Amino acid sequence: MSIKTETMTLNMGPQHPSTHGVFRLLVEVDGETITKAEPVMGYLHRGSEKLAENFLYTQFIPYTDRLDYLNAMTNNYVYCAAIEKLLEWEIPERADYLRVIVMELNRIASHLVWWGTYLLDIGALSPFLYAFRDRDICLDLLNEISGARMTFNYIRIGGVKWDAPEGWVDKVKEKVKELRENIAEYDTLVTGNEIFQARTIGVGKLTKEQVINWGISGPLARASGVNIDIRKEEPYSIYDRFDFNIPTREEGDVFARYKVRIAEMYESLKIIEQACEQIDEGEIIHKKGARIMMIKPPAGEAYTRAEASKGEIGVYAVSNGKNKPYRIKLRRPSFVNVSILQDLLIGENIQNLVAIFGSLDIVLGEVDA
Amino acid sequence: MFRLLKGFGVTLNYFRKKKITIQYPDEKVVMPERFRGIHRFFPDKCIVCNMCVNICPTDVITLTGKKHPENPKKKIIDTYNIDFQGCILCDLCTEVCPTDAIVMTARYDNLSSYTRSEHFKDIEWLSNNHVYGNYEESGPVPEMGERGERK
Amino acid sequence: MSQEVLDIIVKKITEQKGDEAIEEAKLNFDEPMIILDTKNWDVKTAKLLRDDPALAFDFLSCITGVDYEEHMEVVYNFFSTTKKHSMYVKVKTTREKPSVTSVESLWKSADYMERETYDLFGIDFPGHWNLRRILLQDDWEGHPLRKDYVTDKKALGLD
Amino acid sequence: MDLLYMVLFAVVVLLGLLGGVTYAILFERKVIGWMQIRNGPNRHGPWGLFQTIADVLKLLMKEDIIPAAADRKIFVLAPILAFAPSFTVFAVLSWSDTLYAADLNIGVLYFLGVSSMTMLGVLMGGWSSNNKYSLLGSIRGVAQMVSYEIPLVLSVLGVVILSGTMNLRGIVQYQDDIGMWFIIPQFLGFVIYLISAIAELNRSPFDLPEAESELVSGYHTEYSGFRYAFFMLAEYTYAIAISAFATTLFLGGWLGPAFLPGIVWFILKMCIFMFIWFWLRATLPRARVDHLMQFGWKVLIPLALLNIVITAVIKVWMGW
Repeated sequence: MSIKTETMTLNMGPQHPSTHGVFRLLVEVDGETITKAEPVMGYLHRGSEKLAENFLYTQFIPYTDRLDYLNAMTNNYVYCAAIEKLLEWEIPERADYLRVIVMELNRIASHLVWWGTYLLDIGALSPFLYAFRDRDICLDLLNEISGARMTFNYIRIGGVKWDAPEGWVDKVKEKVKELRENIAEYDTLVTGNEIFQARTIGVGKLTKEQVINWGISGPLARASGVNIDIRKEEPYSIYDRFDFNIPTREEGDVFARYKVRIAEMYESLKIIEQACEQIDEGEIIHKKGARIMMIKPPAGEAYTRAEASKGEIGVYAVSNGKNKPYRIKLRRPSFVNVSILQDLLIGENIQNLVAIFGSLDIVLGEVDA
Repeated sequence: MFRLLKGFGVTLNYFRKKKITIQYPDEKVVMPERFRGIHRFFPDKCIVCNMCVNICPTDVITLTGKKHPENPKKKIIDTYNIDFQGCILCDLCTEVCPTDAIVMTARYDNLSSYTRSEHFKDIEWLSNNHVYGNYEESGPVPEMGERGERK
Repeated sequence: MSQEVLDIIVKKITEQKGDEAIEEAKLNFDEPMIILDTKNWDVKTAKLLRDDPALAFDFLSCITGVDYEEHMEVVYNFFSTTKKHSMYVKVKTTREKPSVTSVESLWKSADYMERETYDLFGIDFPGHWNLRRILLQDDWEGHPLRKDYVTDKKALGLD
Repeated sequence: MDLLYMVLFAVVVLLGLLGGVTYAILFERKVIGWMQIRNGPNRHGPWGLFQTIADVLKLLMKEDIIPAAADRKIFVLAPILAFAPSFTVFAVLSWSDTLYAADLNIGVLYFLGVSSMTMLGVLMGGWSSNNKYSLLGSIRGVAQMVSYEIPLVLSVLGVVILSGTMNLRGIVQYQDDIGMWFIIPQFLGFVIYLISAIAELNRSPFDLPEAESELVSGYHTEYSGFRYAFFMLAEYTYAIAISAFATTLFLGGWLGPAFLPGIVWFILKMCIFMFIWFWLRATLPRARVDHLMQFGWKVLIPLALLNIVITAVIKVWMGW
């Protein structure tokens, strides 16, 4: 004789502390085992791609800020790079250096937010505040150069908006040292902690095949042994001039993702240091780029991709020769990465749900565009 | 086995360190010169070219001009409004302004209000927004273009 | 190098589908691009791109829908994690009854991106396991990224 | 006359306790704040002294919401049932040589027995809310509290064996007699007590029943206003009771150099005990349910049993 049992549907979100935004996850649990997971999204959909069709090319840059608002510089960059590809413009060297410095600073800031909020999900309170202190170091630097703390709108088609203020580069060098010390402290506080390791090692495993098949990119992929980093694969901007490693791990579990992100912060610091050493005086924007209302790429289409903190961010731009884009498609890493939840959560224990979900590092502004 | 104990040292160490909280309404962060706060408008510099209206991605700027009393070829500004409900402080309007008639100030805390209508700022409010960069108007007024190179 | 990849692609597809299959093959910003009609694009062709050892496009980066007013296109951007090359596949379809074979069974990353394209363009993807709206709510009328879509500001509460 | 004295004492303890809870919360927030490089509450009164009072007033003024689908009677009863036992246990605690309510022979037993009733409030609150998160939280909470009751009791047994009495005052006097606090001969017992007490109290790193990042707020998700305040009150009263109990058992109660009165020593020791909890909360991530259970059953209980054996051997050998 068997007892009739029912599965329970647990509705996680749209208002839930661990979804980091308005995101809904419908999970069906059989006892404590998840049998079905269905992400429901679109609560933050603003129609960015539709908006782009009615904007001048430059007008859309502030909207890219609002996709992945934790890593706005790379969004700015990849959009501008796509248009520059259509225009076939050469970018002044100094602008490229400034772009690399701000993008890497922003990557650190983004990873720090992940680190802090992930530990908050796991239940540790203090790392969150330590991470935000260090993120503030990055944001203050970015504020000085771009005039905003999150929605930078700094990178322009053909260069950057402003040159670095006096003494900024030296200040960055100084702060890099400070950041390096602070991040080392995180290891003492968290990485070795047995409770933390028990919750993360062996949890939420992603295989190499899964990663490639589901189109997962960024630290998530690299934690599963897929060594793809667009900065190395197709060095965009001037990334081929720097000496840095791509941290990869084979395990594919949550702890591996944690380690990869921590290691990536160190690599970013290395890149910033080298860029600060190499940077030279010079122009900061292409001579036609300054006239921001007059940008008119020739008809054509191009896909451009870059390595954002969440993974591969891409822009598919179609121009018909007018001053407004015909079509802008944004390949948002979080949107693709979040789809793995349907597969990854099946068979997991419900107590691992938050630990796995948090490790994906999604930003809802980016998922919903 | 007891690596978790090392963490206790970290937190206890912070117990004695200096706190980094900023007591917001009492002490305010000084934003860098480039900070994109609320706009300031200089009516006498405006040539009513409509560039800011055209570039604004959110269509929050509205302006009207009238004929210059002496030179009929020129125009002077009559009304100038920004609806801050929709403004995303993207700085594009100041970037395209040929005469720097609209600039962004380093002030960030005078936009909160209880009603929506208060977000609608007119020419008078915008030209009386007496902060510019890091300087009060009574202090040294910086030369134009000091807020980073334009164009 | 890109030219060689393009040549291989063209050769393999014509072997499978006949000479007329590829409408146009060119290099677009140094990356191979092929343009096909929707009737020549099926799971078999897609499987060829993925499994052929010389091509090995195992990573589907991006799916883009474009409405060209007279026809519609779905653009697939592939990347090979082993061979380190990438390509564009443009699939043309009619505007009246847009339909493109789904590749969701080969690349799971197509799951959400095809749903998104369906949601915003109304392009049907036969073979997709769960083709529903993803970003807009289920009862939304129309497909906003089509060029003839009229934004009803009143219904959205904007005007 | 006796009855009047009892009622009076109860009222005084209750008021003292309310004040104690108020400042325990402030103490917690300050400690954690400082460990997180921030200031902690500082807006109400000097040094934030009135912060908790303001919080409580706010809670009392809030609308009292009972969800439509909730089981009304149980929903209302649950916070009271959570609070009552945690307050009742104060009857046997002895604050100083002279300040105590009941000199009960089986004080230890009484304390452990009554305090374990708190979990009924948790279960009822979670069940009656008719919310899946609350239910999960309360089931986790009960499982955890039942499991950790055992090592808690076993760790206390060591003290009882050594002192040969279950009278809490007797235990303190015994420590006075041998001139040594039980934390030294019973260090293992103390550690086990410390850990299982955290689990008993649902405090970080074992705060699974209310794990805010997973279960929103656990068993009291649906509670608001003064009913929520009651749950908070129960939690902190119980925290004070457990640390007072630990002070009595392991840290020599009111004993201490004579320049301060006994009660001050008692409260100081309690504060140290509570500080450790706050410190833990500021440092550690949350454990997972199954690890928590495994740790309780597979590590703490065997260790506690071992401790009893060792204690018995010492008792016989040393002839205490």
